[in-house]
Amino acid sequence: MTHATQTLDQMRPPFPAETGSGVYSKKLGMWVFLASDVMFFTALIGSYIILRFGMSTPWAKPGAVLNVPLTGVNTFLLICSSVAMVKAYAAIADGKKYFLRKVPGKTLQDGGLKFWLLVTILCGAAFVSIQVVEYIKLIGEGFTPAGYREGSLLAEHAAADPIKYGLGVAGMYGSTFFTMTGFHGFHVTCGVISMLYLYFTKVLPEKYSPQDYAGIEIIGLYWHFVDLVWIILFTIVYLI
Amino acid sequence: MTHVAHAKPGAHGGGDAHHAPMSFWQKYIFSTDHKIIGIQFLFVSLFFLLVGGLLAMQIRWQLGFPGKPMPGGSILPQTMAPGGVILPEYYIQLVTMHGTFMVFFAIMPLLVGVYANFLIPLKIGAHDMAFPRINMWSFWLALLAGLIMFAGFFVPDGAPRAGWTMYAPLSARPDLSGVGVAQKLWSVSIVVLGLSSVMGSVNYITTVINHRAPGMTWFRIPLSVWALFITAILGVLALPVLQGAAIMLLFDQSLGTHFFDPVAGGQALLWQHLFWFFGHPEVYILILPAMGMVSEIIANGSRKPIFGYHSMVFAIIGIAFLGWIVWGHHMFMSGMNPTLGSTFMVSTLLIAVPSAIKVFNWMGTMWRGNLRFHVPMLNAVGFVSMFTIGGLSGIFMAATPVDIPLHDTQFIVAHIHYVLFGGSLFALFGAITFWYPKMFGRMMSEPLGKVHFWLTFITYNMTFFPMHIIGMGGQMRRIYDPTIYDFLKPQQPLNVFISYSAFALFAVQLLFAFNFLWSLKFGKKAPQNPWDDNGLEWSLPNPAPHGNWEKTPNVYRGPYEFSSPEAEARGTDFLPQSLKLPTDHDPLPAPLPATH
Amino acid sequence: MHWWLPPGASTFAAPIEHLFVAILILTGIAFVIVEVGLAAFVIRYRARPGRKALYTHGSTRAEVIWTAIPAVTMVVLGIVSNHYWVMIKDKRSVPPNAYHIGVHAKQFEWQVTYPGKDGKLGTDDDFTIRNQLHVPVDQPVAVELSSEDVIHSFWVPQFRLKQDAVPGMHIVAWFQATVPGEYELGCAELCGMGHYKMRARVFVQTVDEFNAWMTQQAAGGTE
Amino acid sequence: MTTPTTTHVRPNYMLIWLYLFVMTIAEVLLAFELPVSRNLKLILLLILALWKAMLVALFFMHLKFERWRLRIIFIVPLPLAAILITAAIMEKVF
Repeated sequence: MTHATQTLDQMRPPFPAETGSGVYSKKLGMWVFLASDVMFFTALIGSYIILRFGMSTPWAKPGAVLNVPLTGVNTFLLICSSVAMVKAYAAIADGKKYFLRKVPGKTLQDGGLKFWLLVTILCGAAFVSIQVVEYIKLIGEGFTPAGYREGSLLAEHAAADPIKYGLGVAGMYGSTFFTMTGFHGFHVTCGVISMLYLYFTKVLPEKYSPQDYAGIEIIGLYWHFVDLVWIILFTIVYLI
Repeated sequence: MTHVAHAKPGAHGGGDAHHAPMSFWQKYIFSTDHKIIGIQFLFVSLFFLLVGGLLAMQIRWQLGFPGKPMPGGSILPQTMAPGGVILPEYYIQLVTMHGTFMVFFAIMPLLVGVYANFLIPLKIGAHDMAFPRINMWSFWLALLAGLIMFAGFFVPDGAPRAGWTMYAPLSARPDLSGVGVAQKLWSVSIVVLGLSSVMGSVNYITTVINHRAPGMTWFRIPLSVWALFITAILGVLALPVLQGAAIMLLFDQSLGTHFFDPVAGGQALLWQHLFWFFGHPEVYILILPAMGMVSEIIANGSRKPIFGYHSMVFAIIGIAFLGWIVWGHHMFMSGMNPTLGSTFMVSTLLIAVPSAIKVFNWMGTMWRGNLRFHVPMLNAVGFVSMFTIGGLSGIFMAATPVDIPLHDTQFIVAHIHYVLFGGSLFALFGAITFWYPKMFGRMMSEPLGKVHFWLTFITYNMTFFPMHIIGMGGQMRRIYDPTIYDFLKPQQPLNVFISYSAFALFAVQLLFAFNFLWSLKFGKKAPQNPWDDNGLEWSLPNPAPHGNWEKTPNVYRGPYEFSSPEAEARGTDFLPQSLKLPTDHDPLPAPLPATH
Repeated sequence: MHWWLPPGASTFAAPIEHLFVAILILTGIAFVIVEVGLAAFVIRYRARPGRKALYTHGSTRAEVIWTAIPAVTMVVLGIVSNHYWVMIKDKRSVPPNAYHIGVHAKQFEWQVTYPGKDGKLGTDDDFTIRNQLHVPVDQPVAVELSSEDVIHSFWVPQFRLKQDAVPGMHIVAWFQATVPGEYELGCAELCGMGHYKMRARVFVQTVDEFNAWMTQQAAGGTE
Repeated sequence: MTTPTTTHVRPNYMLIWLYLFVMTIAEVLLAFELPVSRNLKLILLLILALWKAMLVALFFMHLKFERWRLRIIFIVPLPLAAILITAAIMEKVF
C-alpha cells in the first residue's frame, strides 16, 4: 500500500445517513465494474446474436464441430469453483481461517477459507487448461477464427455435409466462437491470477478476519459473474 | 473582504500536516492525489487539443486552397505532402486523426479526466477519490492510449484513413484502406482508452455515491457534480461497447475473422450499430459536464440561485436516458430499415425537450440577476448562445426527410462544431479560468481573457456558421477537393473565407495558451474565494493541499444560495455551503458501512 | 455563390424544401427568443452599484410551459416528417411502374447497369456503363444499389436523394426527375483515398431522347 | 452488524450447486437426446440458462439479500443490451 492510500483509509469520510449505497466502496466499485462488463459482453454476445440472425444459411448443428462433452466437464468445473468461492466467503465470515479441521460428530472434515479458495483456484485453473486444450484440438482439426481451414479434416467433413457443419456460416462461426469464449477465458485467467495473488498475500498470512474480508467478497463477485457469463455462453454457443 | 467571512476554523492552515513530505516523483508523476491527476490530464489533453488544432489547420488549407503548396508544408515527408501540397491519402489521415484526437484525447479527457477528477471530491467534501491508485492508472492508461494513437503518424503507410468513425469494411481491410499498421494501432489505442475511462468512471460513481460529506444530500449536490456523475454512468456503460467493437475490428484486421466482412457473412452495418450505440452516449459525455460547469458559472455570475435546480437535474438524467435510444439517427442513410428510422427520428426530436429546459433555465437564472461579467461568465453565456445554435441545427437533421440532403455534408460538420467547440470548448475556457486559482493558486489575466473570448466568439462564428451554407449547397464531408464538382465550384469563395477565419481562430487560441502558461508563473496571487462562490472547494486554500480537508466539512445548504436573505443579513450576496449559521444544525454523520 | 439548397430537380425537392422552411421558421423563432433574450438580459441585468439579484429558485409554471411547448412541437414535427420519410425511403413506396437501373459502386467508380430494350434487369441485353447515369424525365426510376467493397453513398444534390450502398446489402432507392439537364453524382460516404473523385455524370433526358440513347447503346452492344 | 449478509439466513450453497448441476445435465440431454421441435428446444434451453444465471446472481452474488439501490446497478445494463440487439435484428427482418 502506498503512503497516500494508507492515510486515506485512516481518514475515510463519514457517510451521510440518508444517502449513499449502504455498502463499502470497494464492493460498490466492483458492482459498477460488473455492470460495465455486462456491456462489454453485450457487444460480443450481441454481435453473435445479430450475425446469426442475419445468416441466410443454417448454423452448424450443436456438437458437430465443438466438443460438447469436454466443455460440459468445463461447465461442471466452473460451477464447482463458483460454489467453492461462496463456501470460502461463508467460511471467513464465520472466522474459519484454517485449511481443514475435524468437527466432532461429523465424518467429513470442515473446510476453512484456505481450503475452499484453493479449490476455487484449482477449478478455475483447470477450466483454463481445458479451454487451451480445446482450442489446440479445434485449430488442429481445422476450426480457426477465419473459418474452416482449407484442406483440413473439418473442411472435408463440411464439404460432405454442408448443413450439419454449417459450411455457409463457417467464417462467422469461427469469428464469434473464438472471440466470445476467448474473452471469457481471458476473464477467468485474470480471476485466477488475482485469486492466487490474494491467496499468497492475504489468505495464507491469515490477514482476513470476520471483521474484514472485503477482498474475498469482491473477488467472489467477479468470479460468480464470470461463471454467470459462462452459463449463458455454454447454452447459446454450444447447445443451440 | 467578504471571502474571509466563511473561513472555517481548522479547515486550512498547514492542511498537509498529516502527510509526510513526498519526492517530486511521488507528488507530481505517480501521484494518487485527484487534484494532481486532474492537472496531469489538463496538460496532456491541452497538448492533444493543440495537435488536433494543427491538423484542422491543414484540413482548412486544403479545402480553401486545394492543390496549392501549404506554407511550411515542405517540412512534411514526401509521403504526406510533397513540396507542401497535401496528398489525398494524407488528407484523409488528417480528417481521421483530427476527429479522433479531438473527441477521444482532447474534449473527453478535458471534461471528464480533468474536471471529474478535480471537482468531484472538492465539491462533495471528500478527501480524495474512492480508489486513488486506480485513478492514477486511469491517467497513465489514457496517456498510453494517446501515445499509441499518435504513433500512427510515424509507422509505414501513416495514420488510419477511415474517418474517426472507422466505418467497416473500409477500416477492417488493409487492401481497401491502404493502411496496415496504424489501423490496428487505432483499435488497440481505443481498447486501452476504454479501460482507462471505465477505471475513471467506476471511481467517480463510487465517490459520488459513497464519499459525500455529511449534509451533502442528493439534491444539494452541485450541478457540475450531477452532470459528471451521470456522465460517468454513461462512460461505464458505453465505453465497453466500443471496446468490444474495437476488439472485433482488431481481430478482423489481424486474426482473419469476418465480423464486418460481408463476403464471409459478416455485416457492415454491425459496426455502425455498435459504434453509434456507444457513440451517441459519447456525444453526451462530451456535452453534459460542460452543461454542469456552465450552470455553476452562470449561477455565480448572475448572483442568483440556479433557476429550477430539480428540473436541471432531471433534464441531465433525461438527456442521458434518451442518449441510449437515438443512435440510429447517425444511420438514416445507411440502408437501415426505414421503420426503425421513424422510431429513431421521434426519440431524437424528443432530445430537444430536456435541452430546451436547460437553455431556458439558464436564461431564467440570468433573468433579474446582478450579472458579473468575469471571464468565466462571458464564456458561459457564449456557451448558451452557441449551444442553442448547435441544438437547433440538430433538429434539421433529426427530421429524416430534411436529413437526406444534409446527411454527411458540411452541415453536419457545422453542427458538431457548434456543439463541441461552441458548446464544450467555450464551457472549458470558462471552467479553466474559473478553477485555475484552485489548481495553481494564481488568477489568469482578466483583460487577456476578455480579449480572447471576444475574438474567439467572432472568429469562431465566422468559421463555422458558413459551413451550414456550404453544407446546404451539398458539399460532402471528407472530400479532398471540392472544386472538381460543378455544383460546388460557385461556393468555393466561401470555403476560402472559412479557411481564413479558421486560421484567425487558431491564432486567437495561442492567446489563451499564452495566458494559461504565463499566469502559471506571473499571474496575480489568488485570494481564497476569488469568485465569491458557495462551493465547498473555496473553503480550502489555493491550491488545496493533498487530502483536501483536515476535518471533513459539514454541509448546511444547497450550492446556489446567492442573494438569499440570510446572505444579505451578513452583508454579502453569497452563502457558502459549509458555512454554519446560528440557525443551522449539524448534519448527522452516518456510521461507516462494515467492510464486508 | 448560392446560399440555399441547390435548385431542385426531382419530385422530392418540393416537400423537403417545405419541411426545411418550416423547421427554419420554428428554429428561427427559438433562435430569436434565446439570442435576443440573452442579449437583453446581458444588458439589462448587468451588475451596477446598488443592484440586487432576485432571490428565486424558479417557477414551476414557467418550466412546465417551456417543457410542454417544445415537446408538442417536436411530436408534431415528427409526425409530419414521418409522412415524407415513408414516401421517400420506404420499400413499399417505390412506384410499381418504376424504371429499374442497377448502380454498382466500387472504389472509386459507379457502374451503371441499364436494363436494355426489354426494360428488365438481369436479362441478356443489360449493358453497363461507367460513371454515366442516364434517366428519363418525369418517370419514376428505381436505383438498385450494391457495393463491391466498402460503403459508398449515392448522392445527387439536385434530386435530394442520398442512399448508402452497403456491401452485402441490396438497397432500392427511387426518385422521379423533373428537370432535364446534366447533374453530378457524388459519393457522400468516405470510401478511401479516391473518395473525392468518385464522381459520375447524371443526364436527365426527355423520354424520346432517352429511348434514342438507349437504342443506340444497345446496338453498340455491351461494353 | 447491520449489514444484510449477517441478518439473513445463509442459503444452502450446496443445494444451489446441485440445482445448477442438474440443470446443466438437463440442458445437454435436451439439446441432444430429446425429440422435441427446434423452437421448443430453443425456448427451453434459454429458460434453463437464464434460470441458472439467476440462481448464481441471486444466491452466489447475494443479490437476493441486497438492497434495491445495489441491485439496480446490475439491472440497468440489461434493457440497454436488449434495445441494441432488438434494433439491430429488426434490420434484417424487413
